Amino acid sequence: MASDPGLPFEELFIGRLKLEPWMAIAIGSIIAGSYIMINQIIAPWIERKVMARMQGRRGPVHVGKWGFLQIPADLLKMIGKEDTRPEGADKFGFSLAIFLTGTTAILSFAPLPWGSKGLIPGNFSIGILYVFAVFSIFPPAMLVGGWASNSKYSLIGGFRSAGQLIAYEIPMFVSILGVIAVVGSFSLVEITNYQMNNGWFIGKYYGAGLIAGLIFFISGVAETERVPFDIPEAEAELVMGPRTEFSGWRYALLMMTEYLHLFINSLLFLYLFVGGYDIWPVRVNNSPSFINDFRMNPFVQFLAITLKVYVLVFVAAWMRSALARLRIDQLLSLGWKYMLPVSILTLVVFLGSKDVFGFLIFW
Amino acid sequence: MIPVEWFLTLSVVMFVGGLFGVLTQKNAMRILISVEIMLNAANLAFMAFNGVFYNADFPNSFSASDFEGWVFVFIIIGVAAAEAAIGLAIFLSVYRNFGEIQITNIFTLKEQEV
Amino acid sequence: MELLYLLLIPISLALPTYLVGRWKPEFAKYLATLTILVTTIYNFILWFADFTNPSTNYGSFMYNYTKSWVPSVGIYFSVGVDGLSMPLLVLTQLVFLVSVVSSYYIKDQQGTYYALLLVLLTGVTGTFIALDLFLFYIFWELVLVPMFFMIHIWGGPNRKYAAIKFFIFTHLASLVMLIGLFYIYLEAYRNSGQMSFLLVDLKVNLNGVSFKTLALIFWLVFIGFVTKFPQVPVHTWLPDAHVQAPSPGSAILAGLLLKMGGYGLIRIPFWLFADVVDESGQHFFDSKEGHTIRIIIGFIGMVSMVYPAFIALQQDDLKRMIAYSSISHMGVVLLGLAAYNEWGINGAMYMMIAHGVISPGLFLLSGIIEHNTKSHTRDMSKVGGLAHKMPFTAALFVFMAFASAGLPGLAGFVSEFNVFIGLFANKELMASNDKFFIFPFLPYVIIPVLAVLSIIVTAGYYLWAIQKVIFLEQTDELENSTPAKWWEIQPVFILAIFTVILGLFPNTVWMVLDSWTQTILPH
Amino acid sequence: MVVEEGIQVIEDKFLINSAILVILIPFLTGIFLLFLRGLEIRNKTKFSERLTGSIGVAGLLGSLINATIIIFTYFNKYDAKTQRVIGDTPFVSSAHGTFKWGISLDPLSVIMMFLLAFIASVIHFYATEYMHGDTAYTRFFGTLNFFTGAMFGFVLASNLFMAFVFWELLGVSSYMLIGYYWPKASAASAAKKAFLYNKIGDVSFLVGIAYIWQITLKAHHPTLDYHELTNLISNGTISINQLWFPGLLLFGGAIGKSAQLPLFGWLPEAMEGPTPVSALLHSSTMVKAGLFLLSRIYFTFVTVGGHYEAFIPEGDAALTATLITWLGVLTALCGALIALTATDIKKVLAFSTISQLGYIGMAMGTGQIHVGFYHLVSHATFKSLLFLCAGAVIHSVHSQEMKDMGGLKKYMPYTYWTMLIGLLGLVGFPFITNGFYSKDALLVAIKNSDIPLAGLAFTIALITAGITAFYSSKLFILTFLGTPRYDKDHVHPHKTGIRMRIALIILAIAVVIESVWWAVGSIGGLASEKINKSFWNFEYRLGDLIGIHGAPFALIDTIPSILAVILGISLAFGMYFYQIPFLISLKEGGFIIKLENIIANRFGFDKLIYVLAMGPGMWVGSKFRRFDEEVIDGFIINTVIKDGSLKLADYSNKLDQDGIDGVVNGLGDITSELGYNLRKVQTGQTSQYARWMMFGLALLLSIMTLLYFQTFTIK
Amino acid sequence: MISFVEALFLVISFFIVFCIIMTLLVPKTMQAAYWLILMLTGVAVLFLLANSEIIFAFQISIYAGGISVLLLFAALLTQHEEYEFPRSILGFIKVTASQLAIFLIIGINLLILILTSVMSSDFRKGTSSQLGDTTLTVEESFFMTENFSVTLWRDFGMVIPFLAFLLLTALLGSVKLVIREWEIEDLSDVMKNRYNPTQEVQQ
Repeated sequence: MASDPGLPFEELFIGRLKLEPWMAIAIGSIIAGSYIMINQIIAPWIERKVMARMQGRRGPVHVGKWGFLQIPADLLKMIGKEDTRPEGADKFGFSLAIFLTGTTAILSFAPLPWGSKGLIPGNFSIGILYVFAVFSIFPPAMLVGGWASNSKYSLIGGFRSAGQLIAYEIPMFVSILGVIAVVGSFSLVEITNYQMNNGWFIGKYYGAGLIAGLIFFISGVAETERVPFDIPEAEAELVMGPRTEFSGWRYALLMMTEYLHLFINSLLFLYLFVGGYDIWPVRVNNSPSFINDFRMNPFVQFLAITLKVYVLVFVAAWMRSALARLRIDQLLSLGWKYMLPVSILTLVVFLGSKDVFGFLIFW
Repeated sequence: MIPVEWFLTLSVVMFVGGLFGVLTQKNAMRILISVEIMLNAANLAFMAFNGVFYNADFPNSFSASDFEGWVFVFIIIGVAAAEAAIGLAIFLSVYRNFGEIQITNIFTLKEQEV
Repeated sequence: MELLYLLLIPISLALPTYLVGRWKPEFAKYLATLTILVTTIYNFILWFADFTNPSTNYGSFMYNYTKSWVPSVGIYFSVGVDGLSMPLLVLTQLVFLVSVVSSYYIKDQQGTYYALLLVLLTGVTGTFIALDLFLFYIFWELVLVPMFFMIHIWGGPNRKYAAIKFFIFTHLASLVMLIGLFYIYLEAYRNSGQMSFLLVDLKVNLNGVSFKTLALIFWLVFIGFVTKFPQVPVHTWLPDAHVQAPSPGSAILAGLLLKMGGYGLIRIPFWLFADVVDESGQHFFDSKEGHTIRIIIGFIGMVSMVYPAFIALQQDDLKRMIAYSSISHMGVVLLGLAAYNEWGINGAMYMMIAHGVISPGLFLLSGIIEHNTKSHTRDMSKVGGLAHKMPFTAALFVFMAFASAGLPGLAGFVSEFNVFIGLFANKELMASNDKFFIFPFLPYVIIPVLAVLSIIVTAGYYLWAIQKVIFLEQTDELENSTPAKWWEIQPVFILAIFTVILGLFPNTVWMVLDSWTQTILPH
Repeated sequence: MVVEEGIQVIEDKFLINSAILVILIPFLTGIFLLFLRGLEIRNKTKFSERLTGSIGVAGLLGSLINATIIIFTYFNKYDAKTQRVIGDTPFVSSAHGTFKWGISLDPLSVIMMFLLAFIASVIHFYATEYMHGDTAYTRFFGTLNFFTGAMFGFVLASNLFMAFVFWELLGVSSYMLIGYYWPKASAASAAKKAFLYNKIGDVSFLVGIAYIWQITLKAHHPTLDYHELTNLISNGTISINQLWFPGLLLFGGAIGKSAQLPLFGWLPEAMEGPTPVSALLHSSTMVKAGLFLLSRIYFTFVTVGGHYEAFIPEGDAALTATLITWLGVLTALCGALIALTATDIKKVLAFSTISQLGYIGMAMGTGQIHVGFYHLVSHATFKSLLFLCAGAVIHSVHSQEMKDMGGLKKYMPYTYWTMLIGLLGLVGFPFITNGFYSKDALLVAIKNSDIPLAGLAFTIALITAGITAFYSSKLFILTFLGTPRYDKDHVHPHKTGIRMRIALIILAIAVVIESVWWAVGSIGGLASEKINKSFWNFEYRLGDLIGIHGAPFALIDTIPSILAVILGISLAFGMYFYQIPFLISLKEGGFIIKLENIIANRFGFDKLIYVLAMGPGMWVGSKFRRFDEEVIDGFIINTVIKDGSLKLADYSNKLDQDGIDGVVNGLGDITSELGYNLRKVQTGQTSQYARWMMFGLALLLSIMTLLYFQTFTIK
Repeated sequence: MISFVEALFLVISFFIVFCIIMTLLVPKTMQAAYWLILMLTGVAVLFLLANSEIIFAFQISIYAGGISVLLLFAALLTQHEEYEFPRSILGFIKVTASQLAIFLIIGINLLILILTSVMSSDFRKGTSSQLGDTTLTVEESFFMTENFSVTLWRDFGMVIPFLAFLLLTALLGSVKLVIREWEIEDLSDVMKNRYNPTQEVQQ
């Protein structure tokens, strides 16, 4: 049951402008890319503002209106800074790490739809699996980065971050197995349409959806090494973990990937559990018609997903200023001993539900 | 359309590259890496032949679908993962006992000098 | 009878020049020049007598003189000349005249030198006019001996290695060629029952031989000719031989010995197999085997055009650079043959003549430069600003370099232009898009494209050489160099005049070549 | 549908002979002068400059007279629209297709020849005084005559083969002229660079010819003749969709020669040559050769429509047209931008030439061949005038840098006024200059051509017009107006020599005549229809002759270009003459400086070509040389053959000794040794086992392939 | 001439061959490991060219993600002196002459065998493979992924449990081998002095 939407802005690009399909995809991904880049400027700004407010200070004000241009100013400063490479570092490995982290962060935005009829840069049949595949390149990149920068701190940081990433990939994936099994397809567009028709997963299956969502979000935060879990980057002990030796534009790129990961993690959580670009939690067939055509309009869907993402960015900033850092053994034991079994449990509940084995009459 | 010969030529080149790696490298880790290359060569060949043998001219073609090329690749990837895990574990234990994993210096499985 | 004079006068006067040389060295010089002058004038008379009216058919042999030599096996002493060999014969006389005059600088053992020169002249003339395979092979081997001694005795510092390498290379290859020749002889005998080495008989008797054996013969003979007419895999003897040979010797080597390879390649396979037709009426070189052969020799031609051009960019020794450039020009000849249409083959033959006129000039010039530098070096980095001290030599070097780089209005351009037209106009080379095993992905059009691009590289290294050697400030090497003496510069001047004549009025020679090619091309 | 089918070929012996004379006279005088130079060198004397100079100018005057005879007889005796005079003799004749020497007199070639003859003779006259006192005086005039002969040959050629021959002769003569001061290292390398850039173009030209020959051969009518090719197209034997690719390749040749975008690096360096050479070769004649070639082979990328504008067929042929246009536009823009940053007066003019060439290329691409030709004519006149004035200025200030000029107005009045006329022409000052009408026709042509994104091309062309206005007025101010910046004691600017002044005046008069003629033609054309169709309206008349008609002249079309020109001039005057602080700060702003040095090194094209051509060339060369010496010589010959044969020799003699006495008692211990050796095989080395296994596999595989070949023959 | 997809294939195959050469020739093992990662991603993109997105995902996640981390960890944890091939071409040929010969023989024979068998006409008719077919629409690529999982479960049902058990045993086995239950004493003497170097300094 392949979903209807094929290419980005299908009827606009293909219908009216009669562009080639590949051209439509190219322009779609350019728009999506620039949209993400703009968000890269807004998200860290919001985070710094929110964190500052929470710690009783005003955050960046000097550059631009309300300090709005602080992030681009940082970016320019970093790009201007001298790009040093430690002596004895492995030349190619050093830039390969940067290359891999950078590209994986950006590539993983391809399958994320910004509205069912509107902008779908790459409607792959393996949407979420593609994101995880691209995400799985991150640990080796960290290891190579750590090893290549030829310093003890970055090597240990590399070990720790690789260990943490692998540890939290498993619960992250298992927790969404349920969602995929219910919807029957990897494509995010399919999942969101399903949630539009039968309600968001977060509220379904008697709380199992909520728990699976939480586990997914927490392991997402761990994946992206955000505060409660940023052991590899623990300022006190390991300076910046595998990223210590990168300076200048490389550091800017790594900062960008950090926020990109934050974005991907929150977007995935939204698409899989909170109904993606769907503005109204109630199912399509029992919510009033004017709301339906309101939520079906591609532009509204686009706005919806953006607003939701910024809610989660606020939550991330909130976590950053509120929570303390875990020790490495607590982190790993939480990951393997608690998160994994609970996510398998939610998987069992998901699979047991009527939708998957509904054809077995006794439900 | 890419002709099948090209895929096959590439897979042969990769296979022979991996083979060359296995034969010449002295370090166990490097040999495992070259074996990975040879496995990928096999994957490529399977991918190239996917869906080729399912057609009317081959009356006795046993498979009902034309994706068994992919299934084989799927299996190989699984097996390769298992093999890598076990191989590296063995290397670690060998490393622990011999202090190094240079296969030229580890030859206890040898016929004793008379 | 006429050709006998050309053949016998030099060989008969070789011994007397040696004796005169022992008695009074200068006289040997004059005697040799005199003999060669006589044969050249006689040759030009023959040319203007019979080879100027466009109506005669130059496909058939003229001045034919056959006498049976060893009747039991069918070996004849037969000489004759046709559209292909006459221009080369005239070229031989011209180049020998030029090199004899420019070897006046040799002081030690002049007698032997000029004697060897005359023997060499006989060998080369014999190869071009022999109409009997066996006789052809004798003259082919005869050429090696004097050349070997010339390099070995009067050569440069590392002459022993170069001489031996030159000898082994060409000798081994000609042995392989001998097998090929015998194979032709036996196939013709088995096919027709007539035992004869005569080219004319072989051409008839070979009709009906299977194309597979013809292909094998072609490859055997091809290896023999290709090493002499150096193509890439077997070319390394040429740069060493040229660098170490005395400049007149290397002029003859470049001017003529390379052409013997080309002549043999056109005469034995292309001319001999021209009338062989298989049952479906297809000529040999249009059939499937012929097609593969043409693609392979096209590829070899292209490689030996591009590969030495790039190496020449890197050379510091002037003579070595010119040697590599002459390999690259010989690549054009092979490409012409691979095209197998009238422009290709005419262009190839015309290239042999044009290169035969230009490259001896370049070699003699580099010889002049070497003799006038303080430490007898030819390194382009050391020798600079020649124009200041030796303006005529500099002007001629620039002229010859541009001729060799294929400036229109000069001989090189006509042949290169026609070979490329032939290559692009050739249906098999251009149209076929089934890939061949050499490069399974790229279609054949890569051969002409890469060949054409190498023209830029040729222009590049010639200009770079001109800039380093001729222009810029004068280096200390040329302190006490005086403008070149008459006998050094005049021969090159004659060659320059011939380049201009062949460049502006090619039709005189082209008409002869074209009438010959029409006879061998299938219509 | 090509308008050519109405053309009638005429054999007029008198015209053809005079055309041959036009080509031959400069060649003969050139060669004669070079011969004189030979005599000079041999007996260390120097012929009087009057003699050699007058021989050179005489050669040119001869061809000028012949050219005028031809142009008048041709246009009066024959109806230029439908009749062409063509005569040719075989050069290389093989059975199927012959390459011919051929002269073709048709409107384009005749006008171009006359223009060339006029400008060349004026420049020769100018050079007789400019080169005064130079040691190699005779060689200069020899090569300059040789060049003009080659240029005539190229212009009058009736087929692509002859065009190619003279095309390369142009390259060689430009090499000799740029390298005139050959002891100077920069001149020698500039000459080499110019020749190599042209050679790249020539190679693509050659491949284009070979393609056309192949296509026509397939149509059983092999020819390279322009006239015959147009006939073949008009009667349908070959279609334009086959010819677009050779057209592109020929345009490749034009890029090399007429310094279009990627390959324009050589033109600024060509300024190393003496100024008359720059005036003749590198502004008015030689660089125009490529674009003239485009106008000769327009049938490869344009099907000429009868009425309003030329159709550019969609599909492949459109690609060539779009490429030519867009390359032209970008060259114009780049040329103008770099001209902004140039400080050397000749470099500014060189870059402005590149930009104007881009303009002409743009017009040719849109299919308005006559508009391109129109601007080509006007540009030739005023640009050669500008170069000559620059020569005069350099002669009096003894330096080419604009920073040590200034205030020369009162010392050199003639040059001042002639330079002003020339610059007005270049700028295209509204209504009074020939540049204005030809540039306006250009802009109209690009605006309503159906090249994709024509609007954008029009705006870029407009911006370039503005920038042209800016840098020409900047040049004018820095040299003539303002305060003198040269150090007084050394430099005494003097009035230009008498003969140079005459040359300047003649050319200035030519520009004025053209301006008046075209002004009357265009403005008059608006008023009465008769003038519009008559001889006066040069653009319409030219189009009518060739069979392509563009949009008629309309005032509203000129408004945007007028505004651009006025803006450019006022900005330049504000910035340089009145030194307005705001504008100065604009010029010195950080971002502008950064932009400036990007533009200054020519957008990195030279570096790009160096990196692409020289770098890999050398690398590949060294790799081949290493391979050649190390592997072929080193490995195959020395190790395999030499050592191999030596080893073989000593092995055979060892075998020989052991063989005789070893046979009998050897058998016994062989078995035991065999056993011992076999045991050694179990070395315990895993890689050893792997190698044996692989050896077995290799054996197996080779057997399989041999078997395979036996049973299956390749289908 | 060559189509875009074929050109893309050529580029990727050259990239892959380049990575392989680098993996073999590069001095350090870690470098060889990350060149391997690049090669694996190259092969994954080739799978994309063969229109199988799911296999692309498997390849990237398991090979380039999982196994490469394993390799990197193992390379870091084991200590080994880096063996480097001699720099000049001749030295390289001398050192690897015998393997080079085997390597060439096998390579050429394999190539000839496969290519001739593939080129033989009866095989040619059968190719229905969608290698490099760029005309597939989004629906068809969805269909491909679904159909693959259907084939996997219906025709090759036994594969999943087989793989599950294999991976489980591998997991447990490797953990058993690697886990550190031994004491330093029963290490080999070479390792002993590495972990707690004896007081007197080794000469």
